[in-house]
Amino acid sequence: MGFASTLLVIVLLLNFFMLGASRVRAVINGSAMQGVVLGLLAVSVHAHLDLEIVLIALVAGLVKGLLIPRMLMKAMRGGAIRREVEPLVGFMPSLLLCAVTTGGALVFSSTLPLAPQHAGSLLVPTSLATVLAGFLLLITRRKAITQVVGYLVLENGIYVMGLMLLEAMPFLVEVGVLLDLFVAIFVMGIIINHINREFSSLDTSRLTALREE
Amino acid sequence: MLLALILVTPALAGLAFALPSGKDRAWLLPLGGALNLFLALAAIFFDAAPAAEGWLALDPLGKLFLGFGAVLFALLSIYAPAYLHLRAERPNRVMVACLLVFPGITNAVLLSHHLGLMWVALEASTLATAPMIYFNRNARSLEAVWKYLLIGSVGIALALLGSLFLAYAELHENLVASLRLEDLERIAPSLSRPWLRTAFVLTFIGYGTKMGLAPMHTWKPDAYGEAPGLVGALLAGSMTSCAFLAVLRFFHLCVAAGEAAFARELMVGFGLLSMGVAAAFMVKQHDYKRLLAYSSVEHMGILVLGMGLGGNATFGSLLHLLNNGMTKGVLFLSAANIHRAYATKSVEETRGALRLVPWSASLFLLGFIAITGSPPFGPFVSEFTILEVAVREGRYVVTALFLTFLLIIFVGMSSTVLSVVQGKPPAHLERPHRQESFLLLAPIVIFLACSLGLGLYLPPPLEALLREAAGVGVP
Amino acid sequence: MIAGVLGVVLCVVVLVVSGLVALGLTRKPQVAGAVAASGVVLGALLGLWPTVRVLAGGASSEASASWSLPGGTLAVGLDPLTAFFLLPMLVLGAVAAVYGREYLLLFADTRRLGFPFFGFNLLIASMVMVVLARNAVLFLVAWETMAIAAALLVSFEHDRPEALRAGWVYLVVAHLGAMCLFVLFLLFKASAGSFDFAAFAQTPPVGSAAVAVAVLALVGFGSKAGFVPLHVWLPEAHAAAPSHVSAILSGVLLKVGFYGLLRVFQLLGTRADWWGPALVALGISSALVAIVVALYQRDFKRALAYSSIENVGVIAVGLGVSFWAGSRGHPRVSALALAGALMHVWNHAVMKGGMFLVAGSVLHGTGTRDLEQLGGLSRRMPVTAVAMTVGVLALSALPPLNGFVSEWLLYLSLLRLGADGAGPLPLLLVGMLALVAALAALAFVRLYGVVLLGQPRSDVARHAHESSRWMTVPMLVLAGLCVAMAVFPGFVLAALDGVRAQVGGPALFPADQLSLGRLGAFNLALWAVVLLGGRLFLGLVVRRPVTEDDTWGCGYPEPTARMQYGARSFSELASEQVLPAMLGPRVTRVKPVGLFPGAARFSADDRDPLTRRWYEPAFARVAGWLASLAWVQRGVLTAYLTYVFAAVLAALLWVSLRSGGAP
Amino acid sequence: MIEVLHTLSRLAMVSFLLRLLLHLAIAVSFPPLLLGIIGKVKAFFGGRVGPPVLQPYRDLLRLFRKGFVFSRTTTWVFRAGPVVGLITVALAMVLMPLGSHRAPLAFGGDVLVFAGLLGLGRFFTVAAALDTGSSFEGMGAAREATFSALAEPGLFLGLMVLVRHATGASLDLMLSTEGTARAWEATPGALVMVAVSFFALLLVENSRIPVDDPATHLELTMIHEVMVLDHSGPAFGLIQYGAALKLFVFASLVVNVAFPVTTGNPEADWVLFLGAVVALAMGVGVLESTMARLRLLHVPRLLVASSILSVFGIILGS
Repeated sequence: MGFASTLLVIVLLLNFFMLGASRVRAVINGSAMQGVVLGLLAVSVHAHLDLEIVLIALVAGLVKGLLIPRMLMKAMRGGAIRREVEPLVGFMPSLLLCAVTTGGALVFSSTLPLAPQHAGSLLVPTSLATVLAGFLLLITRRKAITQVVGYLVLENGIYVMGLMLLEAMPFLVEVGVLLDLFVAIFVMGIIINHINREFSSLDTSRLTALREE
Repeated sequence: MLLALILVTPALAGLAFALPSGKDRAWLLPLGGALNLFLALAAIFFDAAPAAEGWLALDPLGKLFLGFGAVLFALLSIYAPAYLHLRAERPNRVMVACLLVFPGITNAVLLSHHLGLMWVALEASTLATAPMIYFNRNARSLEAVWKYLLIGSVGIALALLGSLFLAYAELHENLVASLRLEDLERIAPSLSRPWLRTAFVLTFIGYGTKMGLAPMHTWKPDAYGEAPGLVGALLAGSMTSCAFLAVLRFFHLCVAAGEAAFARELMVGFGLLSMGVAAAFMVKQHDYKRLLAYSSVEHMGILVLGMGLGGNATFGSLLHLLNNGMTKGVLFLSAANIHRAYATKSVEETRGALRLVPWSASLFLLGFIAITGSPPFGPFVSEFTILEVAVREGRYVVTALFLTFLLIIFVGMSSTVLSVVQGKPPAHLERPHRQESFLLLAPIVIFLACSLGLGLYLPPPLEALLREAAGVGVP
Repeated sequence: MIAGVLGVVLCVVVLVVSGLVALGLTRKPQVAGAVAASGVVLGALLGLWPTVRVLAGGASSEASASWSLPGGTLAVGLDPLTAFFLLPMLVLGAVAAVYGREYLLLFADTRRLGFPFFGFNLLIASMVMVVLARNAVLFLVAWETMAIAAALLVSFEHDRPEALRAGWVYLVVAHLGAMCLFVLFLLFKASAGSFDFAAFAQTPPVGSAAVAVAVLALVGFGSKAGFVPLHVWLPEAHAAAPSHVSAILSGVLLKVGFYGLLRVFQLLGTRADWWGPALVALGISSALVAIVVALYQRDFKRALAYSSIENVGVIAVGLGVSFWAGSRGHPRVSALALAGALMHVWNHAVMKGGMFLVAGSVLHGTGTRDLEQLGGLSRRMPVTAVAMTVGVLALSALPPLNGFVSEWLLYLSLLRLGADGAGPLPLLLVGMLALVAALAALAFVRLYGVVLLGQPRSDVARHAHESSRWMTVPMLVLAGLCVAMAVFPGFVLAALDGVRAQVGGPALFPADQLSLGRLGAFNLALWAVVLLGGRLFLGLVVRRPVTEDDTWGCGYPEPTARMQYGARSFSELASEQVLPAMLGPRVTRVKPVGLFPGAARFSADDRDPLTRRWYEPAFARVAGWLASLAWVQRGVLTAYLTYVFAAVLAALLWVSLRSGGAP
Repeated sequence: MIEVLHTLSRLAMVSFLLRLLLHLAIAVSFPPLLLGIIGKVKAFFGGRVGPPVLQPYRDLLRLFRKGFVFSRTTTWVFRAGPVVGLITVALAMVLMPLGSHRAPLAFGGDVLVFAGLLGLGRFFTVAAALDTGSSFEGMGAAREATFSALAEPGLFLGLMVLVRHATGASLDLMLSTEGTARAWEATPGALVMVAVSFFALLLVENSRIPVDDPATHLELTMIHEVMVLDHSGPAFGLIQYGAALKLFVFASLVVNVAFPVTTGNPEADWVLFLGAVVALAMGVGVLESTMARLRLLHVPRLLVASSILSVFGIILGS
């Protein structure tokens, strides 16, 4: 279990990294790294490896670690942005917030009873903390791409939760989930493209025409 | 047969993608609508057997939602070619394809007895509807679709997390972790309570986002406001009902697990909050399509409120789903006709529609009367049924809030609707400049007839189905 | 003819079917109008027979059929209470339909008439259904259909902003009332377990639920009847609606509110002590406020509408006094007051219905309802003038007309109460009622003088023309009914006996019956004497030399029509100097001052004082609060996502707190 | 035996008819005298000789011999005004007991008919004034209608006091000498209030000072007189006579309340009653001579005060 726990801590640290990074490229890279770590996690948390698990680990690592980051990189270059200038909430405060939510996740998950085989595992707190970190990215960033990364991180958190249920979940559903994720981000990518063309910017704070007066 | 329900219209979508002519393509829609309706009715009447190893099955709840969705889609598909003809300047390849995929996906949601599959289908429905919202291809619709997609995806992600929690609730008790409804319902009483509760909260908020419950409703006015009226009706009627069914599936598990009380409180709370928020934004609303969106928020609130009250209100809530869907059909489509005649959604510039487009305006007016719960239209019956339970159970605060919100909504909506429908049209639009064609009106009239019919006479087979689905007998 | 309740149901069917046919014939307004109007007349004839039979002491009848709607049964019934309200509906409905056909056809060139014809038939049909219904769901369906049909008829001329607004205000108040009724019937249901009135009567709510029911009835039905402060829809609606619809609104629809009250009180069974005083308080305040406001209205029909509120108030006072006196052991007083209230329901239907038809005729003849534009019409519209004379006298509660008879009963009840020594407070009521009646006379002599007498104040009045026979005959029919009901009050009283018994009031004492008969005879004699006196005087005029000249202008040689006392000047003394300013018009004066005065200006705002002072500011404030919530939806996606985030956190927190620590 | 009874009843009938005739004759012929008396008293105070007491009769006869002048503006309403005005007052008179002499016509609730008749008369007088289209007459009509509307509560409130001790709700029973005497015994305070209130009513309804000045020549300050400016000849005669009759009716009302004395002898009662009425008329004359007309806007205060007096009366009387 030691290896798995280390990986989980890495996942948590990457959350902080992404929230603290100002370069969009770094954020995307962080998410890519998280994706790869998650792929490794899938293999490491399970005692008996069977084909399905390996396959899913492979697909997940590929989609989250390679495919999606590449797509986002492309969109970023299209939008010609490098930095998250003036996030809605500054980097330090968002790091602090992340610390608070991570702590909260730890507390909350301690109230949830675990099955014997998962006793002592960091899976649940990591999952919740990553979900919350994804939320924080979504809430505190202006650039469309960073927000997509936020969504990706949120999904990563959920994936961590899913790892505890790999045996329980039918293969088809797992693949479906990953496919949906991919298509969702693909569609978001298309829209980012359109936003870029329409507004000549990827700054979503300009998207406030639809509002109540 | 159930598989066919999921696959036939997407297959047509493939055909639509291949067809070169936009005009011919549009006519695939009524074909798809008719096929879908035929299949759905056949499945309902002949009690189609479960398919795909029991992942797809048709229970009473499914029958109700399936039939409703099929009727709704069929009527909208009649309207669609005439509407797309009006918008001939816009390429419709993606639009038609997505429209045709849509019933297949929603059928998958309604039929699936596996919560994972249901989730996948719901997420797919979000993705399939996004291009439809972006039909107008302008900055506003782009903004709308961006918000829709992001909020919707986040919501649905939460629902996934909730589903996983549910699975863990089984695992924790050393049960086989399965997300098949039949298994879950059987072992519900022995599920781990903390996990179950958290799972319900997460899925409720997640699918509630998709339904458009406050405070997760924020995408709704934007999406409904910027999408074509046709799409608005589809979202407000069909998509929300799918999300509602998803909520219901989890709710039923809570009930089976003996954890209904907290779930009910949550639903009553969110229901009232949705009504209140909708009420606040419907007063002095300047955009009549956004008005309809807030009305949809309100009625989603009523749906979960009814479920939360329980008992006969469950029946009322399911009936309200039908009534709301039919009436929203009237409202969105007639609003679309008015929108086309005036080329603006601003209430200030839209006056005297009765003069300009008398049929659509009359239908819009009647739709408004229906949706605000006035007899003799359907929504009255269902709202009254829900209210009855609130009064009988002595929940006077709920009753008072319910009625206060309804009144505020009535005041706000009536002043907007009346000033759109009545009055003097702007001078430059004095003459009726576009004939209201039969196909643009007939579906609206049928929607209204359904809404009125359900308010005057509830066919006994339908009532039986509703009661079966609600799990309540004749009171 | 079908006797019993089914006859009336058939009447409803005929009304709806003929209305639908008329709607289908929208493109042929002439035919549509004929179909719709003859449908109403036919329906009324079908319905009259069973109605009159029940009023004449025939047996009540009920019918019921199952209805596949949650809680609904198609239960209908015809008892004296129903028949009592049914009769004016049918009579006034038929008369107004004949009048309305001609009236609406004037608009044939500019408007589509299919809906107004259909809507009128639907309005009558739904009103009939309201009083027939013996099931709450059926009742509510009919009730709201009635409200919607009426609201849409009110906004018939919706390109006029005031008509649009009138329709909106009416809809809102009607909806508020309907919501009260929802809860009212649900409270009944909660104790009876069924929505059928028969079950309601078996196990009515008790305790605080019964109080709630009564209060809701007073608000819900009271808003329909037009009690102050829920009357605000009424003047707008009556003024904006086509005149035959105004006649129905005022003559019958307001009374349906009383039907509801009486029906609910009957279903509640035991009578609470506070109903009487509550009705009296509502009634007298409505009457006083309304008549003070009626006094300075510039719009002919609005003035009539305020008078309707006043009359509704008088009816409520009568009912209240009857309840109160009944519970305090004054059966004779109770009987008189009840008879007065019930008779006033009919009397007001006839006289105010007639007056609105007159107003329609004036509007038709001149094209305006603005009193300051009218004047001198009695020369050019002689038949309308006769009908208006009768109507005005009746509404002023003056002998020898029917309005006086019912108010006579009411005053007499209070006099008896005084004679029985019932304490000073109810007796002061007499003073207030006397003030109401006197102000009503003031208001109506003003209307009469300003519309019919003097010189025309505008070109439209100068070129007014009399309406056709299709419109004048209905007016004369109602005027004739006013006279007949004044001269034969005994017949009217006999017809009220069944409903009197059903409401649970004592019968009029023989001595009072005798007095009532004598009053009828006196009225007849008064007619005879006045007509004879008039004849003699005319004889004298013929025999004496008669010179025609201009009106003596007190030395001023060239008086013009503009110099006459107008509507506002006539009421200025009363409503701006004497009566409370709070209820008066808002007057803006810019007087010429200084050596080189600027432009002087004067304007008087005669809108409803409560609307102006309470409702508009309150609505504006609430709308302001709600508008200040706009920041919630200010278009910022991150904010929206924060809401979702917050909702998740709040819900999780709530779950863990609720289940005591661990979720 | 039966014949005797018949004869007796016939005798009773004849005597009844004779008494009725006398009653009506007095009621018809006496009123103009009151105007004469008031005029005389005012002349006395003004240090003039004044017209003879019987001058009003001569004026009436003269008017009835004249022809008519009608304004071109007017319609039948203008002609109906004086006729209805007189008829209603005359019928009101028929309902009014004169001292101990019973009213010729009485039925339960006729007291309300009394008020209604006065209202009807006023309605037509006002309508006739408006029919002329003159601004002056319109002004007078508005004032008359407004003030009498405000006077109405006073009348009814006073009646409420009286009905407390009456045996029935007819004017005849409420103002009967016995009934009023009983009331004086039971609640003298209340009766004083009512009597004063009714006296104020008399001044208002008959347009006397301090409410209105019947002798003024400035139209702008008039109420009643300006309203009848356009009437001429016999029509004006009817109005003048009606005014006298109305004064007499109200004087009877006040006297009935304030002076419920009977000797038991009908003839003596007539003398007593008419004497009281004449005294009241003289009182009015004195009042008119010593007081100035109130400002127009102060009149309502007088009216409200009279109502409030009756309210006190009710409170004292119950």
